[in-house]
Amino acid sequence: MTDRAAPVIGTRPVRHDGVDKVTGRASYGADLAMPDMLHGAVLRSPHAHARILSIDTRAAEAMPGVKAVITAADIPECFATVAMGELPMDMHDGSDNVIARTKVLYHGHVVAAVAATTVDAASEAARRIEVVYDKLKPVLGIDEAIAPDAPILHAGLTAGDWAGQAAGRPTNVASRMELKRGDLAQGFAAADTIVEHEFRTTMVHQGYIEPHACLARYGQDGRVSVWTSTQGPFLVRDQCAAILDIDAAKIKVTPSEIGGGFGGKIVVYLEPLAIALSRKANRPVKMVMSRDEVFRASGPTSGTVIRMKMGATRDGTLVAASASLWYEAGAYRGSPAGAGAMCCLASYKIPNFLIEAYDVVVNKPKVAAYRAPGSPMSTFATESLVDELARTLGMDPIELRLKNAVAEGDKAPYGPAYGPIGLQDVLRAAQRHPHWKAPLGKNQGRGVACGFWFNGGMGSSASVTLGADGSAAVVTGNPDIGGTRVAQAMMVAEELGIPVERVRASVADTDTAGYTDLTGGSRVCYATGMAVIRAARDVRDQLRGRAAKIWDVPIDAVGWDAGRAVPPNGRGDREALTVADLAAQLPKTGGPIVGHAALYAPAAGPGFAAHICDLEVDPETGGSRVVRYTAFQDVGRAVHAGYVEGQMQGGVAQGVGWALNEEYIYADDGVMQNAGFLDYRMPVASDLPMIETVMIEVANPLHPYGVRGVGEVPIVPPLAAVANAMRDATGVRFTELPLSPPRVLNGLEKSSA
Amino acid sequence: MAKVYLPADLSRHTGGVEILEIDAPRVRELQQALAARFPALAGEIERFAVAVDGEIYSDAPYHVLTSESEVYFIPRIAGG
Amino acid sequence: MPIRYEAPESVAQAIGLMQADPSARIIAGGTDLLVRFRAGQERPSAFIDVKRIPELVRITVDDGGLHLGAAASAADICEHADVRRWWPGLVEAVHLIGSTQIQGRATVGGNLCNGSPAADATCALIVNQARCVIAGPGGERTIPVEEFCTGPGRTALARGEVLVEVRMPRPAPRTADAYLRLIPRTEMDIAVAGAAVSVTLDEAGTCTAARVAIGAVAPTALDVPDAAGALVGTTIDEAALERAAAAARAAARPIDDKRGPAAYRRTVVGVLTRRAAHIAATRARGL
Amino acid sequence: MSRLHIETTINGEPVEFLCEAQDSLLAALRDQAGLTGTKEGCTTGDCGACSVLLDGRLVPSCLVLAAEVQGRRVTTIEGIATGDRLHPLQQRFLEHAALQCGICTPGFIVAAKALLDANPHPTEEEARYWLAGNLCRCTGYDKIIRAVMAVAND
Repeated sequence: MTDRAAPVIGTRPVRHDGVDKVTGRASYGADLAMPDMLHGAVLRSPHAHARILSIDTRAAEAMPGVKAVITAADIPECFATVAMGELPMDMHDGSDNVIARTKVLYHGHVVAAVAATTVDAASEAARRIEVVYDKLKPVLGIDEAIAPDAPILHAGLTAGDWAGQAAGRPTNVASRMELKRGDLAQGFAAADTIVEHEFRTTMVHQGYIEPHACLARYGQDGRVSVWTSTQGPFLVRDQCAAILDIDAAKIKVTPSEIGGGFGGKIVVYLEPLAIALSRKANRPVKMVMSRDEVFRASGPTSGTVIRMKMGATRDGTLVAASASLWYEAGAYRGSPAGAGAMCCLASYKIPNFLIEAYDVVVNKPKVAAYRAPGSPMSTFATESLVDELARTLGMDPIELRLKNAVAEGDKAPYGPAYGPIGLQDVLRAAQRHPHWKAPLGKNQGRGVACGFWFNGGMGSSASVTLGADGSAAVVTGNPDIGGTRVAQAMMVAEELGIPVERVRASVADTDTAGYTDLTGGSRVCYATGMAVIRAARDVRDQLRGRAAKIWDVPIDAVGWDAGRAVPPNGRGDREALTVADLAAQLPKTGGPIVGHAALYAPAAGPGFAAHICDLEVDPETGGSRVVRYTAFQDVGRAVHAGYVEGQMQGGVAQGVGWALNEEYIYADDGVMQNAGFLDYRMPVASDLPMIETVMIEVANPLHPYGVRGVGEVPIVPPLAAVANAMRDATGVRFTELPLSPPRVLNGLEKSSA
Repeated sequence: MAKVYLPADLSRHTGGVEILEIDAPRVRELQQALAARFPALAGEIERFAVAVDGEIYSDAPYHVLTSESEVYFIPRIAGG
Repeated sequence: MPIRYEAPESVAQAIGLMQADPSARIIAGGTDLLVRFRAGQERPSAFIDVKRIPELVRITVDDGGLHLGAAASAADICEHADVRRWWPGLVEAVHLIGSTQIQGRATVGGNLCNGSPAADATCALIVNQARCVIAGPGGERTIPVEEFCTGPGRTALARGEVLVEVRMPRPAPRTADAYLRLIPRTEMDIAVAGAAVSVTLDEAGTCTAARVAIGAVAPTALDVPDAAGALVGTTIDEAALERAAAAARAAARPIDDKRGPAAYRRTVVGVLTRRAAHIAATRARGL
Repeated sequence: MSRLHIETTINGEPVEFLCEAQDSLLAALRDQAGLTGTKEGCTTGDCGACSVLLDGRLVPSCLVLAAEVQGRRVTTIEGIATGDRLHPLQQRFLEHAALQCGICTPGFIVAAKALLDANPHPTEEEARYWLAGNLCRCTGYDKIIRAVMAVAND
């Protein structure tokens, strides 16, 4: 093997953690076990909205094998906030969501937890806990929540001074935000065509295949160890510290391999309970959610009601838009309505707009982040209306989008001007692609839609250790959900000029890794990647120092080229030294070399995508399926092309599921009717065609290689791409998701009546 | 003088002023100057992320500003 | 009391176990029973595993027709060359029971005993004149399959009785069947509506006998003689197909639930009946 | 409480374990036999993460009682490779980047092996329908199907 590797970035090496994953050896959240371990189970509320009058745990405590029972009384009331990504999270709500104190706010809300010697004993004990409730009427949707006589979820939540709400009155509308530009009335007055609809989407779930799972040990020295499947081990630490009022320095969180997250494994659910149970029982406690619990009581994303209006002049120039976005937050405030507002017009230059976004509490699980949180729903509205405008004006829908598409220097709806972005390149690539002009079969239709996501930055750390054999090990604190370790190893290989197989990448616990924000926001390859590159360059500079020592020249005289320290000009008597050469001499030249970097990456490098979807509809049953799909995206710079394509394909599949069949179905009493994979219908292999990907690379100037986030953008366009294809196939504009067969047939019947 | 842009949710506290110029060495001093001029912004403005010349930070009080800087206050967002 | 596991090796043993303990439940594939058990909806005192009883896992085709052991797996049924040859509609229906993994476990006997109105196999069994062979403390009895399920989750089995096998006569010449169902996805779902049709043609192509059964649109799978009657005496042309579809819609008594609204189910069961009849007729014409 | 004593063969090795009547094969594999490569995604037979072969037949181990495997042969993901030589499916999954989070991967590989054992040269459509009982939420199935088809076409 030569010590000099070819350029690594852009290639497709086998991931380093791959063999363990294809052979079943990789250890996920539920795969961990400890000697003397207990099993935890929780008692969940059978009501969607009720006051807790009393809890009697005596029967449960008396059962053989039961070692601890806890209720909210075992946990101090919490008034802290924790920085969750960019959003400070109110841990009073967070704590109450983990275990209800005075009121249950959704069916499945935790009321008590048990630790016992077996899973069955813990579950049986939980069933024997007696809770007396005062049942209240549940609020299950936006319309009910904002009705004048709506039951109120939180007595302390009072209305702000926005229109339609009497300030100071108890309300379910937690907040309102507004974005505006120009003069709306003037804008619409200038429009030749105006389209307007009300759009509705339902609550949907991330659908990660691995249920939440953790293992916690509260040591007699007060030190806490948590092993858990999470996107953010540091955030788990900080949330648990706040909820349990434990010094964060005493909590060590070790992330397991993670079986999917998509934003849903950031907030803690089980971890504080497992710690509290372990403290009480003085033994390690393992907790694993069932799939039913995951659906009922983790963090899906908002159902929405969106009223949007857009105007254009005859030549297709968008001149005005207004929108009012209503997002369900679930049981506690904090929906992604604001992000929905900022994203929905991000693709277009619109001189006049007004967007209002409302955050509404309802008796459903508290929403969590889900891949580009807030953007898919509001973009569904925008891209449906843009499609309508193209039809009304008789314009090609890509042409109309290109005419209005933002480019570098244009201002985003949330304020600042964009740097180099790829939306226009993406649209041109779509227009040129054979898919756009391919003939359609009977009952088939084609839809196109764009999508935007900010992409995150935030804090990251990395260290790179050089081995005496010239290999390298890189350590970060980001759980690897989709191939980030191999990407990090590639960056180190690229910087040091060694083969990627000679770099090991690992994810460390919170005591070992430098502070690193979550795996989310499409930030790992970008922000943590930047830290990895800097740490590798630190190693490289130290290696130059060692070469300088060997050659007895000043360090500045030592160059670096293609993985080798190069001697100063005119010193032909000295041979360039490879990484391996230098590594072999570490003990003689000053000892080990470790490179470090810690940084805060600004959020920038927004991602844009355009998707083309072909749908075939059975007009007699309303059934439909995607028959062809092509996703175009500005990916900045693809580090590992295979995993970038995979992000795009996965986002498309999730978005298609959201568009066609996924939905939370509630009965009037607030009980979810389809809390399982049988009736929560995520796409299966036979539902989808191959998903073609076209990567466009417009370098992000903030990253040394031009990387920009890629993971979230691809879930944004599919909702409208599918709905627009449905419109094309059937002639009917559907404004409510999902486009399940009954809804489609109903729409077809209505339109022909 | 840095050019400062306030979103609608902040300009509600400034009597409708959306764009203004402020001389401040860093983001923190700029926030202080804004709060001094519009007392209702105190406690509100810190809840916003800040974009300086297109780069968005959730919290960057010591970020240095130049006379050319464009500063936007924007709502914070969470990624999945 | 801990739950017991028993694996009888003869029908007599199974009957004895079931008679002795009315809270015991027979487990064949377990694909419904274990799901309900894990959800806390069912708490049997014992699992009586009948898959070690030879008669219950046997599949034989002879001159008398098909003997289908109640606990034979869907995968075994679908791989059986003679079953595939003679009863393509039954194979279609059985093949639709769950995923490939579920196919490795699920059984026709379980599909019947589970008593689901949406069971895929039931309609196909009805149109093939299947009969259920039931063994019990009082000996063996045989009933038409359409009498086996008496309501959602309820069957004609009495205490101590075990469903041993399903028998189907060989199809008459120029007879063919078909089964179709509507699900939102392409796989994995429970039928929103289903329809099975069997037709017999004479040499001129006129339908001399027919049977139509519809599923997921009533408390049990329904035999729809009116729909069959609409086909008999015709060449199964468009008009006959439309009449059969209308008869199926008229017979349906669907409910609204998470899997579909009643009105939708009624509409779709007509579509499925028409399409299944068309496929069955096409198959029969090719024989 | 007397537990059931089960003797079976897992990945070619004789194995004995104790279980309760209601324990699933999945639980026995993970908790008794220490074979955690078989994953739990739902326990209702709807996700395929717990796929194993029982006497060569693909089954969801969550819906098999542990007691049922007395005297039978169980193959899990840990038994797919031969010594340190990966099965072609495992190799192709790696080469095609057919896994992201990897939690569904063991189930897919076991199910795909059953497919190729039964039908060495499936069409893409046959592969998709055969694998419809294995949910993947990360990949959109594209690269998984490509990996399986690559082995089928080898």
